[in-house]
Amino acid sequence: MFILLQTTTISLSAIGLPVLIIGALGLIFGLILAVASKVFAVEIDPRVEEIIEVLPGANCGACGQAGCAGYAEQIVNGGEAIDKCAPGGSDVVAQIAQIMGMEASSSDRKVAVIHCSSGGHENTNWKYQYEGVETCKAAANVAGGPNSCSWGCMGLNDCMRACIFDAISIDSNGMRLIDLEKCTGCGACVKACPRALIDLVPINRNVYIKCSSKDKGVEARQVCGSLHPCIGCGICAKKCPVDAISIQNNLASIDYEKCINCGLCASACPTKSILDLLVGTRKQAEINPEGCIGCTICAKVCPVQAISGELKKIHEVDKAKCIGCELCVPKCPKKVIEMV
Amino acid sequence: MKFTKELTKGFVKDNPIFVLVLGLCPTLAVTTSVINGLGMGLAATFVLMCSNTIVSMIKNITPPKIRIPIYIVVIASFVTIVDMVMAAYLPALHKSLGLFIPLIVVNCIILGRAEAFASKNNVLMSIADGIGMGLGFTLSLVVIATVREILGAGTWLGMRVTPLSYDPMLIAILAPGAFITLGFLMALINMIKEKK
Amino acid sequence: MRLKTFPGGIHPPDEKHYSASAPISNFPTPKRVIIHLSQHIGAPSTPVVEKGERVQKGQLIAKASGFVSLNQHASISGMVNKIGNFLHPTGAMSTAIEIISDDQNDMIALDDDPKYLDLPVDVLKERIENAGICGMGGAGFPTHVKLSPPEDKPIDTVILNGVECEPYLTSDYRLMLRNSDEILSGLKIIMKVVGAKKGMIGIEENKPDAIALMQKRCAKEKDIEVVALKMQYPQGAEKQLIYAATNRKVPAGGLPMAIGVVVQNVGTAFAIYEAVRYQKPLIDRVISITGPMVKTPMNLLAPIGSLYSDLVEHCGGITGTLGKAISGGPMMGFALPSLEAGMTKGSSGLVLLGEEAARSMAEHTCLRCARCVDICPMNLMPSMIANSVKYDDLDMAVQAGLNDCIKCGSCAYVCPAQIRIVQWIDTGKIRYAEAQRKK
Amino acid sequence: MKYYLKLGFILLIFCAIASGVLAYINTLTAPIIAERKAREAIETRSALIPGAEFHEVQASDGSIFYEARDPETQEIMGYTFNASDLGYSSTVQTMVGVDPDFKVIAIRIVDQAETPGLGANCTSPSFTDQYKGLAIEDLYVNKDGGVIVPIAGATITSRCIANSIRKKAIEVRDEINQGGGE
Amino acid sequence: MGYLGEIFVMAMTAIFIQNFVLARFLGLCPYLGVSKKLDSAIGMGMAVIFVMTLASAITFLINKYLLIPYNIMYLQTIAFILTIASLVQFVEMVIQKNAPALYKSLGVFLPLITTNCAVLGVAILNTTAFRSDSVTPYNFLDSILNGFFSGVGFTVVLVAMAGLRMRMDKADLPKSMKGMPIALIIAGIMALAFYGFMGFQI
Amino acid sequence: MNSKDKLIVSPAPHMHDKTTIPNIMWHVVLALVPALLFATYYWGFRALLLTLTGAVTAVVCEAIIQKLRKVPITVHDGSAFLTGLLLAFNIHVGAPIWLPIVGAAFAIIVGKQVFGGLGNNPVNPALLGRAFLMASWPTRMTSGWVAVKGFAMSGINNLPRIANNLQELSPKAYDLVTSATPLGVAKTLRDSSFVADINAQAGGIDLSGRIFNSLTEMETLKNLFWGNIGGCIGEVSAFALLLGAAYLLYKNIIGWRIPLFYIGTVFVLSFLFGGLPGSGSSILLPFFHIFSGGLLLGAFFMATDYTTTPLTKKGRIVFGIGCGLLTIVIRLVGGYPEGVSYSILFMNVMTPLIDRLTMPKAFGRVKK
Repeated sequence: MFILLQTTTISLSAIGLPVLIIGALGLIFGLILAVASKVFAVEIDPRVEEIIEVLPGANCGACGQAGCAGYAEQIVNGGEAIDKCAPGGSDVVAQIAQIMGMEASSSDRKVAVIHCSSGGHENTNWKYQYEGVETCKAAANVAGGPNSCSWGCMGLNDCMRACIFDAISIDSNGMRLIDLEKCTGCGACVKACPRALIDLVPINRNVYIKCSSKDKGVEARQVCGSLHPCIGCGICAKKCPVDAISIQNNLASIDYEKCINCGLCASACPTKSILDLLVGTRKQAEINPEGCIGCTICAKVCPVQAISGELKKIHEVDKAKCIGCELCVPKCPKKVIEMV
Repeated sequence: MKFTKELTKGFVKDNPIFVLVLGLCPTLAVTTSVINGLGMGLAATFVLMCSNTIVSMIKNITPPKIRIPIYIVVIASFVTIVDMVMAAYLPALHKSLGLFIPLIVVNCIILGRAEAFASKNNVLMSIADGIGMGLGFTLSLVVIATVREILGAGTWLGMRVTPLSYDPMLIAILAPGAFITLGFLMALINMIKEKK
Repeated sequence: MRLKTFPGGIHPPDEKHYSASAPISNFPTPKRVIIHLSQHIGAPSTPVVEKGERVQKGQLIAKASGFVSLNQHASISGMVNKIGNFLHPTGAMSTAIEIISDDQNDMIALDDDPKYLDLPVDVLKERIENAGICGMGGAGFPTHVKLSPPEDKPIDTVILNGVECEPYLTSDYRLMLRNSDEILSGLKIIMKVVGAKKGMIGIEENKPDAIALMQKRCAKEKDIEVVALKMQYPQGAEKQLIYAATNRKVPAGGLPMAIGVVVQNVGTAFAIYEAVRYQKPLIDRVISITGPMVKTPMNLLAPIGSLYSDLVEHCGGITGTLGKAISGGPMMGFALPSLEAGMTKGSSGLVLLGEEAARSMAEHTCLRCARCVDICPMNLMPSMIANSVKYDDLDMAVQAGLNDCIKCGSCAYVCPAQIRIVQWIDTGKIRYAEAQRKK
Repeated sequence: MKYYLKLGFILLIFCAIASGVLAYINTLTAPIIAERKAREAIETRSALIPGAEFHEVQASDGSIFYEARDPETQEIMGYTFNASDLGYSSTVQTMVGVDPDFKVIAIRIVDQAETPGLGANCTSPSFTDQYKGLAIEDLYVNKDGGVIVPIAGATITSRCIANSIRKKAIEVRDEINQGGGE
Repeated sequence: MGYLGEIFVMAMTAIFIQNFVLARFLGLCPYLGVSKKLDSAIGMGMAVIFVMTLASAITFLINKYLLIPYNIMYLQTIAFILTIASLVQFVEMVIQKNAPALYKSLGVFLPLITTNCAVLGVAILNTTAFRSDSVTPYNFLDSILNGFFSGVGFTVVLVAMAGLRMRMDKADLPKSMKGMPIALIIAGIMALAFYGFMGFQI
Repeated sequence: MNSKDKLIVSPAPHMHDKTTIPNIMWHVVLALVPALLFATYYWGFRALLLTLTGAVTAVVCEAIIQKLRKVPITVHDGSAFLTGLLLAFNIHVGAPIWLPIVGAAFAIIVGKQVFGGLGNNPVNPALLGRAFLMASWPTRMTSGWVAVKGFAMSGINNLPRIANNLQELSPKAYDLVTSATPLGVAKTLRDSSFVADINAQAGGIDLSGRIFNSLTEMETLKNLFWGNIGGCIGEVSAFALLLGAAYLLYKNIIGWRIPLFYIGTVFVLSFLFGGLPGSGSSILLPFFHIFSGGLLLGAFFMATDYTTTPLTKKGRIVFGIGCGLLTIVIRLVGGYPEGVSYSILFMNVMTPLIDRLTMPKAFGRVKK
């Protein structure tokens, strides 16, 4: 380039003219656009405008929409996913999420839970040999569904097909299993299940009823293939220290507003129809003798009588009995109970 | 550290063709031979780097209403420079790339990067981004061109690499072959991703 | 002369030879009957008896719970044993009244009214309504509703459906041979009730003796014509029958009354005759117990609520391994999980198939051979509906005719890819209804 | 209004700077390009009729061809001209050298964008060399009764080249025979 | 061959023989991006026809009365793209304000077209194109027609593509083929099918 | 998962027609056997070899891909065999043996399996394979044709009818008649410079007109009908193809709409425009166009491919007319002598749109 500089003389007219012409073009178009944007202004949703600002503006069409403005419009009014912008990358997604207020805090995260322990496996009782479209929705419509329990899982995997995150799998017993890591709580499986066996539960609640049968106890036992039906006996409701369980139509249900994950119900259930994910991983209570004043409050709240000790004497936890429900911890006036 | 990250992301993670699927027109049109792909890629890299630099420099003085026209003008200038320089010094390549040199202007990658990256980052990062993305683009072009040239002409960079008995599969360097080759390459990448 | 018919349709083997030659015989009073509260389209009937109560044959045990509903009567005398869930001939569980016979077989008093045709229209209608009659071809639309067209839709033609296009079934055929006069009288009653000038009896060509007999009976009737129809499934579907007989098209989503036509099954006509002349409630019907697995296929006049298992027993039981029991015809009937189901007013037959015949092949991807499009009697695109439902594109399914399907099963019958088109369409209809509800 | 003027002026400034820079670069590259083009044309002509001196002749229809003269004797060694026609997918341009009897000395494909691997093979010597020594009447592909063997699988390209050269050669010959071109 | 014949040749060439998408590789981004739904494909196609016609007209004038007289052909790219971008933006604003219904079906696609290389491509090609006699350069009307027919060619393949892709939505594709790979392969197959029009001698 | 002692329950209908996919496919293969026998009779063992190579390659490729995809292997259904067979039928007998192998592999992999297999492919895989071969190895596909023993490629056998001493009169015309397929001859005769040339060679007599006329004479047509001409393996005998087609129509495996409207359109258009420019038309002209080239093979066996043709009745009529129109346009003004495969491919691509535009109105629905 520099060599060239020396060898060529610069002609003013060769440069001045193009500068003039293209500059004039620029001025004209600049003015037209500026004026037009005022004259032909149309009101749009401020969020749409914000997103347009965030989007790259390359109008490449990779999102499948008609340009960036079209995509912004679709995000706000058409329910389009926010991660379709290829040139923008993850930064843009995050910014759009902010504008749309779609950031959900992790503590509120919900995951799907299947309320059936059957799952169409070999042991399930069948009413007939089903031959037909292999989807639950279709099978449920043929003679009331192929499994003898009219509440339970038919095992034709509508939920798995509905899950775009591959979060549902089948375990060795033929049960449908939800991978809580992968589950985003989108609710697609909830909609897909024709028997309404799936619902969304806060991720930090780990005790679930694994049955949806509203049959009476005897019938439920007869028809259930997994032999873990809820028979509506009510033992769990009685055991629950926080009254989170209620029995309606021969079926227990847990109120997750109240549930404290103690797992008492699961261990008490005669048909093992309550699943406790924390079993074996719970910490146990320990009373620090230093601060214990022997008020007996902890012993009173303990649902399994694992704490013993006389009034005004130091109390002790029987490790063999403690189930780690943590009920005693908040009750201790001296805050000397710890979970270890 | 960040500089290297911006520089290398275009190779695999944010590869403009295989991952972002941008700028397909030149990708398919010029990859009939490796040399064309290389030339196109480098031309685009130059434009990308320069426009990113300038856009990043002027980011504070561009009024939002005419942002896009200004960026287009900047990009178009560099494209024209490439066009002229290439015509002067690389006439053969200039001829075979033909129409697609001026069309670099409308390559989504370039305006996209200017908007999405350069207008929000400092000059150094923007240069890194431009070079990285450009080289990623070039790399992809060379990969596609390699497949097409070997299959369709039996050569690589003009050198014969197949036995003489190989009757070149012409379709690979024709239009349908361009689409199908890229389709299969993308499917291959998807497959590798799934395996992971 | 070319026989009348409709566009589209299929030609499955008619398989009527099993029971076609068996005259109607009476089924002896069974030990127990199960009388379902929904034997019809509309609201289930409300029981008016209680557990442990004794009922007479013909006594009202459940009454209609609205206009579009039906009265149910005891079909045997005995004790109400249970009101609970029993297997319905559609295969699902449903509420029913179980009556255990006390072998008395006493019936409520009937009186003969030979001048029934001179009765005023509302008396006729009332008698029909009291008798609890619904369409006996299968769909089970309450007859009194069908015979009460709105004033602005005058009816000029009544068609009796003696087509019986479903393979295997012969109950209507045998009934026509046995009770042709009564059926004719039934037709006249219907014509009077709706004020129609013209009556027609549609019969498929594979029942030449029924056609001949009916023609003989109608020889003197100026207003009544026997129409011989081409053997083609689904000739007996209401819309197709109307088109074949009168060349009129029922508008989509509309009822035959919109074009001035009422269609009734021949069995219904017979029941109407009995109800009007003797005020006899509908407590029995003719049913074909047929198919390759039945030892002696028969056409039985059986009390409503008789268990399929008892009926099969009466026919000599099952030969070989039973694969599939179909309540109704094989094209539109329901396969049953067990034979312990009580027949309803719409049960025209029970077809028992062997294992071989019952098995079906696995579904393959649609080949787009367009056989289903070619034969669809409703001029829809069945494969497209099925595929759209499969991939959740309800809009497309509706465009391709989801809501116009009559579920005759012709498409699934011809599909070389064994696609269960009808089931997909059914699923689609359910989903569509769900989606509409959400809106 | 002021705001709009400001926008307009900003765009104006950008455009002006851009075009200024481009114009400058153009002043640098344009001569190189022009020179190269001219050199290439001369080279091609010289390659077709080696050792000749070329004089530009303007035909009566405004097109240009060149007379090749012996630098010593000023004897006419032949003529060169450009022929072009629509091929399969592009306009194929050929430069042709003929002797005074209008027998082809050599041809060179100057510009084409035919199908790679097929029509594009027209640049290969195995095709172009066939033209050497052919008289105008022979300038047909063999399917049309000439002697030129078309490129395998690209009859249309081959035919277009042969036909364009023949037509142009006849034009030039007529021009010269009529004593046109001064 | 009269001018009508010339127009016919131009139409056949632009639509079938040298189709913008399948033979010239122009406008691939919207071709692959906006062909997921039939309705948007049709809207996009109409918008492209409109803009290509308009752009052909304006750029022809700019080329003839500005660039050539002042011998600044090298500024073609910058002048054309500036013109096209401004033009499209202007038209979009006008339609959005004055014809909201039209905007919904057609206008929303306009911004996408600014960076559609087919538009700039046709503008540049028009300046170097010849009529079928291979000597007469395109005049004003030729350019407009060529822009129009090129747009039609784009629309034809775009809409056909949308139809095929809608079928592919309801097919059991191998997982790795879903999305872009299958779209590209369909595009390749379409290009192959269009080979039947190659070498037309009209 | 179902216990075997329970009754079978499935949704209605409980009866099924006996036609299955394998059934259909093998019937089509059977219907192609006469054509294969004719080809073997005319060209010998090599025709059989090429055909079977194509078919077997297709089957093997399908099996391998299905194995890799871990889906059930369905090669027994005959669809892959049929694809391979049809592909080989579109290759001439002088082609190298690897041509049908590569073509069949491409047809099965790109034409069919990437879309998920039978029923999902957008275009006819055999035709796609052929188009691929044409684009990849045009010279192999278009040169080295073999004539039927003792017959001219063009089917014009009584040369003196044209001119007693054709070989001396115009060697070029002689070459043309003896070495080009009938459609090739017809195409070349549309080239005005060629026509002027041979007519000049022959001293001003209308040689081109004579050659063209002899194409549509009864004797040539007879040769076309029985297959005494050059051509691709499967195109050889109109008679054999009609035999197969009649069988398929009788068996109700193919519909009548597409073939009828395809051939009908070709008939009408070739009658109107098929003659040489400036000369009149003849009723034999349509027969020439119908019996020559791949039209019958295409119309009955490829344009009727279920998967790639419209579902609707009206759509199939549109499809047939479109194919016919394009075929004639390509034959008369296109770049190839034969246009059957490209026209069917093109219409395949348009099929979803045709389906969309010709959706039937349901029985009893009134037109809006």
